[in-house]
Amino acid sequence: MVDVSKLRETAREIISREDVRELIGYRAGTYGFRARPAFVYDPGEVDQLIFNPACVNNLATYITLEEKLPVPRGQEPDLRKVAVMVKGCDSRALVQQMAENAYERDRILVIGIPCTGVVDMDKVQARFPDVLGPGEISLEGDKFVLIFDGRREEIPKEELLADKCKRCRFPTPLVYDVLLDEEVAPFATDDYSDVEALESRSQDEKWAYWEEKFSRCIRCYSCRNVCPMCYCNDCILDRLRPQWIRRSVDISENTAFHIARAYHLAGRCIQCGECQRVCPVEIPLMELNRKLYKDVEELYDFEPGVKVDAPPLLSSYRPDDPEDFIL
Amino acid sequence: MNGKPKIGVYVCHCGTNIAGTVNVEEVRDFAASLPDVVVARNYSYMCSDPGQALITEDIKNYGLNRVVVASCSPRMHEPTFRKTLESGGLNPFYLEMANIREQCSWVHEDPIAATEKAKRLLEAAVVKARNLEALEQKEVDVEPSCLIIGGGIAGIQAALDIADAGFKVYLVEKSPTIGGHMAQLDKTFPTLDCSACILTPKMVDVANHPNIELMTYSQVEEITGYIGNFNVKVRKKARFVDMDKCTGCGDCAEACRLAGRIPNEFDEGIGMRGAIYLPFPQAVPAKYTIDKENCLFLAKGKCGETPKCQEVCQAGAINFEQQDEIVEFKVGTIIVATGYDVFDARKKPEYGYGIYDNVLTALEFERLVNASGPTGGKIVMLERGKKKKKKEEEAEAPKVPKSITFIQCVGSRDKSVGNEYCSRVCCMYTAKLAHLVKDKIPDCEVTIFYMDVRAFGKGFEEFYDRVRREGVRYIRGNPSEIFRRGDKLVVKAEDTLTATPLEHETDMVVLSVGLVPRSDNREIIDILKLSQSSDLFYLEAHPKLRPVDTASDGIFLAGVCQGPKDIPDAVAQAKGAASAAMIPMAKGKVKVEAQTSVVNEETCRGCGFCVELCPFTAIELVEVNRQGWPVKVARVNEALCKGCGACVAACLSGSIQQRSFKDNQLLPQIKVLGVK
Amino acid sequence: MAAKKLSKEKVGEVLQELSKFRLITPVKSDDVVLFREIADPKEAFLEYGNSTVPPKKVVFPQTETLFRFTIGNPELREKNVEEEGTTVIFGLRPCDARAMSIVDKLFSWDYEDPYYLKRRELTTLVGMTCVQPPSINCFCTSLQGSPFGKDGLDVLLVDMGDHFLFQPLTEKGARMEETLASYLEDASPGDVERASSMEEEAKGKIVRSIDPQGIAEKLPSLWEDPLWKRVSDACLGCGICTFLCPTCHCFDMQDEVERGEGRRARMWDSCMFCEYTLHASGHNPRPTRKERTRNRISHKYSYYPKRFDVIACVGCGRCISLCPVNIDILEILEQVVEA
Amino acid sequence: MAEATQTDFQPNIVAFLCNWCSYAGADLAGTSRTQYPSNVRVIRVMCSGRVNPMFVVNALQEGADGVLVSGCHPGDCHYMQGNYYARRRFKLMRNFLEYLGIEPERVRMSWVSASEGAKWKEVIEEVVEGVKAVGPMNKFQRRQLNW
Repeated sequence: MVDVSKLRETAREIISREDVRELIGYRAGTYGFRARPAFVYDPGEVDQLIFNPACVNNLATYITLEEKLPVPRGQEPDLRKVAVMVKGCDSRALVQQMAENAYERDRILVIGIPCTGVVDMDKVQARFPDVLGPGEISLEGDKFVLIFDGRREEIPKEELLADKCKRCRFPTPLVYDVLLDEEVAPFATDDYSDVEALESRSQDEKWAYWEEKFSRCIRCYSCRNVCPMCYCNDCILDRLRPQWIRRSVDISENTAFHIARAYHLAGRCIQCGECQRVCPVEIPLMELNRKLYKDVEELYDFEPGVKVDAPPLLSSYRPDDPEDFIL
Repeated sequence: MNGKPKIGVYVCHCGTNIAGTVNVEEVRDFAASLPDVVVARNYSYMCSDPGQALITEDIKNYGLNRVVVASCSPRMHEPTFRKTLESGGLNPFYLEMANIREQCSWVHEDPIAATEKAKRLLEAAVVKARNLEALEQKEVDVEPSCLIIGGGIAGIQAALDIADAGFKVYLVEKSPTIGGHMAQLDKTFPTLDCSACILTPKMVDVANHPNIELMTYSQVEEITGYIGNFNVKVRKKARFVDMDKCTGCGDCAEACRLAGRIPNEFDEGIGMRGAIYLPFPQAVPAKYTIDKENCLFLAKGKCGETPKCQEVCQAGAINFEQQDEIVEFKVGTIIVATGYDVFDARKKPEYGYGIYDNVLTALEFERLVNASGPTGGKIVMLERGKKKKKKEEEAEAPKVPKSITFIQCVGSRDKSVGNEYCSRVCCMYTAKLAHLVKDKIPDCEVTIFYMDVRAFGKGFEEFYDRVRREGVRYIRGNPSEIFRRGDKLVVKAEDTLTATPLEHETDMVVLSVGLVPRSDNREIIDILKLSQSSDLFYLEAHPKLRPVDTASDGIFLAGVCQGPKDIPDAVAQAKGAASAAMIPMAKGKVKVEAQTSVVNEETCRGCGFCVELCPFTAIELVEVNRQGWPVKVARVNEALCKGCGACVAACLSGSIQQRSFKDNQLLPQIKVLGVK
Repeated sequence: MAAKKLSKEKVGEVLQELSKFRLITPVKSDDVVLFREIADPKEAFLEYGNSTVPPKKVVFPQTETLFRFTIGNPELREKNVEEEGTTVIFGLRPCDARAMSIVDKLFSWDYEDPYYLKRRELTTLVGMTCVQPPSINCFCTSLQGSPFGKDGLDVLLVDMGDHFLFQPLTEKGARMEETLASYLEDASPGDVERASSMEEEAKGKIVRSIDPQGIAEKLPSLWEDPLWKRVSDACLGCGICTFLCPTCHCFDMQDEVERGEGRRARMWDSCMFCEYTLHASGHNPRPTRKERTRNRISHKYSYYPKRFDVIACVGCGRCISLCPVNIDILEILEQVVEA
Repeated sequence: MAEATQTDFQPNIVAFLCNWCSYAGADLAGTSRTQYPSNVRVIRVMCSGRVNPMFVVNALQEGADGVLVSGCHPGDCHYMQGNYYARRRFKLMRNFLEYLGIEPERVRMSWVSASEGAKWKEVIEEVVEGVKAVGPMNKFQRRQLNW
């Protein structure tokens, strides 16, 4: 359990540093049990910071989402560090971003949070739809404890835990400057049974499954925008010349969109699950990402987001890569 | 720029080659109906002078700015029609071809299907042509100098040829002397001329040539640049002997406290040397070198009161303070002639090499029969590892073997050790060594175990026949094991011609080890980004037609580093590589690929995926100022880019594009060909 | 027009009857509720809170062909909306119907959009009351709406438990009553009265609110206020809040050409996208998420009411509930009020 | 698939061929007057490494029933490595499309050298047969939607 006063004290020290521009952490949300990203620019703002199992967002996204406005003539760009709080899963995004030269290590200051799991907020919402809040969630042993409106509820961890946490192999951040708590030993494994179950269906069943999902897509691009690995200045999905994917929203373009999105993450997706979390029409995007993740691991013994100096998957090869499919 | 596309389409009949199957009039009419096509014609032979004149006339009369020719394969006539455009005053890269002969009329009999396909291929060419861009065929100056890596016979020959032609040569050799493996050999097959006698004059020529700068005991550290303009960094290792002062008298070597106690690499460890040494008497340069790993003074800091060598050197050439020196220079071309290693016989433990004193590799045996070798050319039984007895004492004459057995194909044609290939020289050097044994010890019984005898070269079969007639016994069979019985070695094998298992007793076994890529092959691969073939030797650009080129322009291969070969083949290849390297140097300029990649620095995110993957190191990350922010972006060195386009497919943001194969040129083709 | 009674058991038959039109109802796709044209009454899913995707796409499709053309031929073949035929949206919520009436003002303003208006003309809206507010973030009552609201609807079905009170509200509603006459009974006398007390009860269950008074006038004065940066710091720039908003109506045009044959289509656009208002020169007057967020709020709460006398927000709460980073329009408005 | 499609269906296959090996191999098939089905339409690129895996998706969207990418045999790439990169990219894309329900018969890759005109014919025949067996692409090709 992260000690909030220690968190705030650490944050205060960090944001007081002259070489730090801003600190990105979590604060309470506006309703229910939600937490949301917090942007701290001033030591006076640190008391809003929290960490609890409602802190689902992967804040690594904000490092690459930074908006770089033209620097006025005669001025210097603000290149001070950005401090960011990351859970184990989130930290892999930082590793992968740095593996791709997105920025130098000294541009960021990483506050690592060893994590024992976060909730699936949809499950919480479904369980307590009428709670205006603010409600608090904490994890005590194998139960989530929810406190709201003067009430206290205990729910078995399994029932509210986010799916990604059920197969988390990296609870402790892989990169950090400060670690807010004791390291957490990995408590889960990943057998890809979800992917395998889908793989084993017939072609027509698989397509029927995905057609229904893709037909719901409204192309809000939240899956792309929330992704810490999607940070091209000019995404090909937006480009008009040449136009890879049309803006039209129909099953053809939606399918191509989802193929492109997932494929562009092959060997890059670090399974933070944010895309699936934010999708308003509940497209199981992680089932797409995880298929590629599984293949990449099985075929090329490659795991993204664990080593900063790993060569990019698709910019490397082994002469004996599998080629059973080649005529 | 070029404004709205005005496309001319030319449908070739190729006599009846195309028109016999494809309805060319129909194709022409279809072409005329396509957007932006201002003129469409058909003609019997577009590649003929009148055919080409149609195009140049139309360029003038219609103001064409794109040309599509539907005819044979672009691999056939693209250069022809590019020239046509040029002579019509149009940039040659405004040409697009539709292959309606090799990939249409010749492979489909049905006129309707063939005509339909021809129309579609033509339409795809038209939509691509619409987005074609003018390209510039750039030329770069070529530095009139050549770097040769490796001073064996291949490197020596290439250096002499190029230097004789008047170009500067930098010859870099890793060891203290040039000469390579050839200097270790006694006689050469099948002519039996003395290896040293034919090699050493060339070595001396190298040393004395005004156009050759010889750098021995030196290593290439870094090469950047591209054909015509390579920047080379060489490390000259400290030899702790002042090259200018050393007279090569050899007093130091005799005086060295370790004289005769360190295995001499040149003698394959059979002979001994001191810590200061000349590998062999005819070494070039004839300058001594201190081996710092073994030298007591350098390794341990103390060598008696004062180092002996320093004491005896009258020239004052010994300098323990000497440092490695980094030399940098520019060259226009590079020849890689790094040679080979012999197969490590320890990888075939069943033959007992390294266990039994008298199981030798052929190269060791070569030193044994060599008149300038450690035994003065006497073939004697070896007692390895025994402490050297005080000279003369117990002067029991070494035993002469009464029987010697050779085993061929050790480490060659052997999947179990990963070498599937034939080393090409072993059959003949084995025959040669067998002959030398018979020459020196006429009553010695010589047996050769072989799989096949490959005597394919000039004079080889004749020589093989001669050796057999000299009483050398050839047994077909691959021995399975060698073990000791008493003071004999026993070779266990099966004579596969008679299907008889046999145990063959012998005094000495010589393993005819194959040639393998150098263990340090990777160093040069990393520096020059060379490729390897599946046998791990360096890969030539084309196995038949570009055997001395590499995929990188201006870098050539000579000798065994490209694959096993004998001396005449290595020399021939060296001469080939030398003349190939001289072409750009003589011309002084070289054209570089025009269909190169180009980066949109506005959208590039600097991830470096392209940098990582480029086989030609043509892309680098550079820092640029983007609206006041320092950002990294990829940049292509057009002189290095070969135009494969692999970077384009790796770029997630589509920021790197290959000229003439840009996404906006290929996607319209897909659209046309994809639609039913 | 008098209210009628529609027994819940007859809803299936009603839908069957209505399927002679283009019938659109809430459906369940996995666990997501959205509006789709249905072929079988069984597909309708009426036991829902509110849909994730509002029914605005029925009258304002996300992608809509305007006309077709052939390259090199000046003749344009316009889309004939009439061909889509009479449409019934059955079972939408009052807030989403009210949203359509708000958007109508824009599409019938200085330029009368023939596609939208024709489709509206062809469409009859049969709404259902919210007995229970579908979401904790509902705040329709702050914006002249109600869980029993009638704005924009042709028929309101008041959920009375075992039956609906069928209230025709417009001429189209009256025609609907005729169409369905055989399934309707006379309403019991107490129903209407009971309905209005139920409405008060339902209103009382809505917990979130905002007083919009004065916001339209105040917003322009806060143009440079630091609050915009603060409230948009976490924004990802995605299109959830706008695409799922029942009143957002921005669109973009695209030409799609396939081997010489093409169409011009319009498609939803979002002011939260970075290429929205991006000029061809590369200049963008709303270069960051700060300006875009300011625009979204200002458009809804200032520009629109100034022009059309109505706030372009119905308080459905979708943008709050579905925002991945919990950007909350009510919180922003409170900050506007406090600023 | 319905029996009718198997007999009447003439698939449309878009092929990407590298200039140095496969395109030359296809040319050789022509020079040798080798007859093969006319269903394949070729786009020439310099190297199979140039082929963006999204080209496959694009071609299927446009209406192709199958896509073929063909390059040099491993170790023979004119640019040394391009075919190795292509091999990884297409393996992943092919598996991924299969996961979505796109039959792997529609996404093919081959090594055809400049001397393998005969192999080119075999490859085409196999690809065409494979696509015929799974029938026309009727999943996410561009249709006239919202018309």
